[in-house]
Amino acid sequence: METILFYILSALIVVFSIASVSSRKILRAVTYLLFVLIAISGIYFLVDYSFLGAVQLTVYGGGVIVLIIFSVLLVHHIELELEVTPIKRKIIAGLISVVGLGITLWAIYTFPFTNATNYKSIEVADIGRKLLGYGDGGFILPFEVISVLLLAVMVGAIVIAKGKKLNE
Amino acid sequence: MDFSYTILIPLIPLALFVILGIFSKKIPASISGWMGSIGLGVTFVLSYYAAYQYYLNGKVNGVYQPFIYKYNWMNFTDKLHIDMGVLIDPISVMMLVVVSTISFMVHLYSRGYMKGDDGYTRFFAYLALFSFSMFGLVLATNLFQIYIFWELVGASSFLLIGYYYTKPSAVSAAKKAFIVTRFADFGFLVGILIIGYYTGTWDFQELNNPEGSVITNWASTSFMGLSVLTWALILIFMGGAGKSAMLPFHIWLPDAMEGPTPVSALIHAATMVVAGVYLVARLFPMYYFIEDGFALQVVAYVGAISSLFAAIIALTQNDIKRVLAFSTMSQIGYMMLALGVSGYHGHDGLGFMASMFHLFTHAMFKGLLFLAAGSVIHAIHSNYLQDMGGLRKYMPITHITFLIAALSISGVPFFAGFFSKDEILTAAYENNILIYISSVFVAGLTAFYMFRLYFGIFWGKDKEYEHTPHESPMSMTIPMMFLAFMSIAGGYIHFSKYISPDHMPFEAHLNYYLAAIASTVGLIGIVLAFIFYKKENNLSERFSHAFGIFYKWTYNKFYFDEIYLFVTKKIIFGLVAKPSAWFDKNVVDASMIGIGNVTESFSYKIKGMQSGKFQDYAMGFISGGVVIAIVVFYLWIN
Amino acid sequence: MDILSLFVIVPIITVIALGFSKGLKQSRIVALAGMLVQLGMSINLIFAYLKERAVNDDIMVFVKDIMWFEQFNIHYSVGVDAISVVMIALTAVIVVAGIFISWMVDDLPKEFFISLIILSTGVFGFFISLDLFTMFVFYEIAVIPMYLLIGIWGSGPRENSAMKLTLMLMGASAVLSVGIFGIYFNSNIGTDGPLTFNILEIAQVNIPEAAQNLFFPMVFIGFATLGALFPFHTWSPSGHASAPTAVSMLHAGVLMKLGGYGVFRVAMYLLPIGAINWSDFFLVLASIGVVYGALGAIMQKDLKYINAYASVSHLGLVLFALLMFNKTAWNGAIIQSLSHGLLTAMFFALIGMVYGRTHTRDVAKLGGIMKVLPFIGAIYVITGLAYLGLPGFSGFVAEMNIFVGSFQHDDTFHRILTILAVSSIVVTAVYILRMVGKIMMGPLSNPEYANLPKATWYEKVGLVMLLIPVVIIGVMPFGLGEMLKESIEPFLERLL
Amino acid sequence: MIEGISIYEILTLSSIVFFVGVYGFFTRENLITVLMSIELILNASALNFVIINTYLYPDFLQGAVFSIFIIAMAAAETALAIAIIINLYKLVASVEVKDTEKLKY
Repeated sequence: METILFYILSALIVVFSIASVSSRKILRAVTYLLFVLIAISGIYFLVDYSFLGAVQLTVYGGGVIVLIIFSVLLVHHIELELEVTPIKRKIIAGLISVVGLGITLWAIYTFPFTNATNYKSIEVADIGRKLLGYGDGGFILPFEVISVLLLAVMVGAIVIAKGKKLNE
Repeated sequence: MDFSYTILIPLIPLALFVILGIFSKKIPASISGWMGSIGLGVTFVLSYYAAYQYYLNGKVNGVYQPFIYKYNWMNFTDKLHIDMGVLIDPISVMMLVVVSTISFMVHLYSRGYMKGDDGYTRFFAYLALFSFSMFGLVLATNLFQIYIFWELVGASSFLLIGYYYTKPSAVSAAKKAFIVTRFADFGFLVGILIIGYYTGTWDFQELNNPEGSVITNWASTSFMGLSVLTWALILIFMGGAGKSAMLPFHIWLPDAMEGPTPVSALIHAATMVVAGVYLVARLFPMYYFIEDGFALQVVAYVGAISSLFAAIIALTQNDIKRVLAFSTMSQIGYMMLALGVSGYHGHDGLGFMASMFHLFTHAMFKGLLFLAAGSVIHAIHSNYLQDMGGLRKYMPITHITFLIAALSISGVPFFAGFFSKDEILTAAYENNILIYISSVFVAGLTAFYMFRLYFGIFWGKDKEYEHTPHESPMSMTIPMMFLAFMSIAGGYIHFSKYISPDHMPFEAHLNYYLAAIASTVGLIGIVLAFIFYKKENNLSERFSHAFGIFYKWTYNKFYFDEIYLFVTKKIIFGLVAKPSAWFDKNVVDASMIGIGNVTESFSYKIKGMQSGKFQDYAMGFISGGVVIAIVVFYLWIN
Repeated sequence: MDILSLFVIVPIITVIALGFSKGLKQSRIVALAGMLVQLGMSINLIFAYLKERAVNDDIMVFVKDIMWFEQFNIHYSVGVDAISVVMIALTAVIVVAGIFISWMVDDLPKEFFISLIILSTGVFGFFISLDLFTMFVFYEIAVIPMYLLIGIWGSGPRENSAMKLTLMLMGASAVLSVGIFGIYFNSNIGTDGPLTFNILEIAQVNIPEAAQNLFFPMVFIGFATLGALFPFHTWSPSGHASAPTAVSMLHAGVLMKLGGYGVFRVAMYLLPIGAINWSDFFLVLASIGVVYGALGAIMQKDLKYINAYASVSHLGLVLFALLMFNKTAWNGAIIQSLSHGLLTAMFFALIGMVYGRTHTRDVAKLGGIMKVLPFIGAIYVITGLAYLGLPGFSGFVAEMNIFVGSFQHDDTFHRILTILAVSSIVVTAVYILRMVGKIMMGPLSNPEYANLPKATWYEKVGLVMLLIPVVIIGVMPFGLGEMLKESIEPFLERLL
Repeated sequence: MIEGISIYEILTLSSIVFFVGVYGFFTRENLITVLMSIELILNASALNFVIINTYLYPDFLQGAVFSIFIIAMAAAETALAIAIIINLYKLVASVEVKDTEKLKY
């Protein structure tokens, strides 16, 4: 059951991600991306990491995509067709990607991963403790840094987006 | 005996040159002329004293001993070095007398001739420089010292020919003289280098010793069938031929007449041009003994051909100084051929003695001819025969002295030239009949063209002159009279008592039979000239028409100048120098610039990689990463 | 303070003093004072050297060694032998003469003199260095100000010329630095000591033949480019043509000598086997340069170009003589370096004077200058005659040493090249007399030239200063020759 | 741990997503779409963190924590990038990459 689900999700992810980078209608591309992100959150759910799945859904599906759609709407007509990339460039980029993918997969498949046996699902409580733990292996400092970063980004985004007025 | 005072003979003119040269603006003309004349007067006295002392007392066991005073000037290798010093032997003393006499006379003469000229002091400075160099050359103790002074006389000749440096023809003549002789000196220098390498010495005493290792071992190394030393001697003769205006290096001498006339008398008639003869005479034992005198034969033939060639050209020239120049060349050819046919021992050395004898008498009468010509030019301000005529009435002293000199050079009996020329002809007759015949013919030609000049200047048509010519001042006529005296008296010196190749006196007698032939030929020439030129008539034109093309060739000096011009302008400049300049600009420089341009255009090409598109940069980054990954894995596998 | 380091310190002090001076008058006085001190010291050095040599048998005397950069064993190491002593004297004379010639620089005088003196600092430093690395550093110090001097104070297409000159010399020094590092990394073969840059220490080591063959051409070309080796000479004509007078003087007179000096002191001394193996090849190049430079000079129209090509020819003769591996020829090479330095500096000074008055250097446009400027004309003729090797001047002494020395090889190859080189004296006569005859003699080409200002006192002083050593070497070569030969010997021994 | 699915399959998936993102990053001409490609890349790597943590080192939580950080970073980055894009749009009236080549030369 899970296997089938995984394959379905995988197929969705691959198909939509490709569609997302090749669609010529920008709003459709954003929609395909949304599907990809949702499918990835599905995988998080499959590996019993529901907290991250939820985060993925809310932050990406809810926040980022909406942000992107807003910006698209701000700067484009909805029906705008994207410019066609030169075919030469597509081929080169495709070639690099395929070769890169090949070498990565080759590396993955030649490496003998030893699966852990003591499988257990990831609890939200554990993650909370880990994130806020200041003992051994605690992530309180990065956590705080990320908070500050988010704050800074928020302020920065406002400042930048506000920019200078055109008449200045 | 002490001859160390002879060192003063070159040093006095040197001091004069330095003083007059540095203060040429400060010293007034009147003083500088006197300074030069007095200085040269002292050397004149010293030279005659040295000659008196040496010829009277210089013999030990009947052989003239050389006296050498020298010090080391520069060391090349352990063996080779240049010494500076004085060598007193018969020929150098004889040359001292010649040079100091002519130089002194020319100094005196120039005081009158150059009067009022801007560069009066400069002129005397140059003359002093020349005298210094010439004395140094004459007194040289070794080959390299001769070469040094050889170059210096060349340079002072350059300065003196180009004395009227605002005149383009004078400048080009000066350049020509220097470059042609420099080219010949190139041969001289290579000859010196060969001698230095193969014999290990440049010292005349060692080189010329007939029993010495140099002469006995001449065959040690050979090159293209001849001994290297023969090659060296031929190359050295090349230098001598350049300075003495032998064929084919004679082209500078006629042009050198652009210089002031006293200079022509001093340098281009009496002293510097005979340096080539002196050089061969200096190395005479080497020339004679090495390879059985092969190089000496070259000297003889070059001398004979030059003398004939120059005499023919002299027939047709109209510039009186040029006639005299070709005459000089012809007479030097005589001296060369005399050396060339000479032997070494005893009476065989007649040619050598005759050559030196002729050098001496020639210096006197040719110097006189030039001074007299200068006197004429001074009076009427023209060099050309067409502008002259009937001058005997106006310039009696010049007339008489010129006549004496002309008789002397034509070999009329009882004049100096007769005796010396007769010795040369005798020597030629005894050795090489071909050269003898040519020489006799030249003697006739000489008489003819000299009297063509004489009649053309002093007789012929009575010209109307713009302002009446008048006799030159005393300062000019006194030296002329002295030289006229020498042109007669010089012949009565018994040269064979003083000068011979082996430094041993011998007895030379007049060969009356040969002398009669030569004088007759000379007289025929004079009579012919009398018929052609005594009165104004058109005989000469008819003759020149009759000879047609031959006359034209002769008049144009057999087109030697044109050939040289062609070789230098077209071949050396056009085919070598210009292409090499082009090559430098368009190949060497262009390839250096090309390297720069390629770098620049390459950077323009790869500049596109900095497209500003972050995607391109990322693409480069990722593909680089991929490539590195591939390489790493590849290495990892292996 | 040791006697040699002063040669670097005095110019530095002068430069600092120049920094505080204002205007032309002050700066030229300061520059002159500093360089006169330098000249005095260099004359003193000659006598001090002779005195020291009498009691000291080392190759180098007055040696002083200070650790500079310990990690790579780089020292500030100085010492002199007769060759460096005469080179230092030459440099001092030319720098002082150059300051006299630039007495009236009106454009940024302070900066001009500063650059000039920095340049000379590099040259002095180069001549006293015993450490390859410091030598290289001084070499670069000498080359860089050139760019500024030509680019700012030059004439004609100066930016282009300055760039060409600097790029070519920098390219050469890139090759040179590879060669120097090649020597450095082979400097402890067989001793197992630390790597060293010290010339005297490296000379004790036998660098393997393969390494010598590899690095000799690099070091040789690196230095010889500065000495205008054919075909790397093309920077010099355009560079000289654009450079201001004093810079041309200094450059042709001194800087180009660094090439020959470096070849002698580094390439041949440290890589003797490489030198022998490569000598035939470079000998051909050098003799081509001798004849080719002379022929090139015949066809030039610009006075400075004529002189630049003449320098190619004369410095070709220096390299030619160095490659002959013969004491006499080497002696000649060093005297030729001195002689050419002085004479070419005189020529450039004279050309600068003529140019400054007539504003043209075109041979075709000049004529009859001697009538108007008798002093300059007379010196021009004398310089010309000295340049073409007239006895009594230094050129003759040098050339005869070179020719006699080269002729001591008795194989056909060397003989032919020697005769080829000797033939250059004829070609030299042609272009010198053509130039002198055209511009100095003949009728005045342009009536405007009739009232040119006469030579001023500082020009006269500058010229006479240069002429005196030329005549002294030419008339009395004996002392110099002996002094040099003694120092040449240890270098020659390495090659035989 | 997903039944019947080994780590290889999931890593393959993430790699494919990653390189699709890379492809998009290279070929897209519009800044917003480029940004979307970056999201794909970030997601792929976040996925990797989680998977490797779950499959190989279930005792530790670093991978899980890091994926949270990545998502936070991605959100921040997106916000900032969109701010920049909008500002840029104001300046040059375009969000095409070719109009933003001010880095050139």
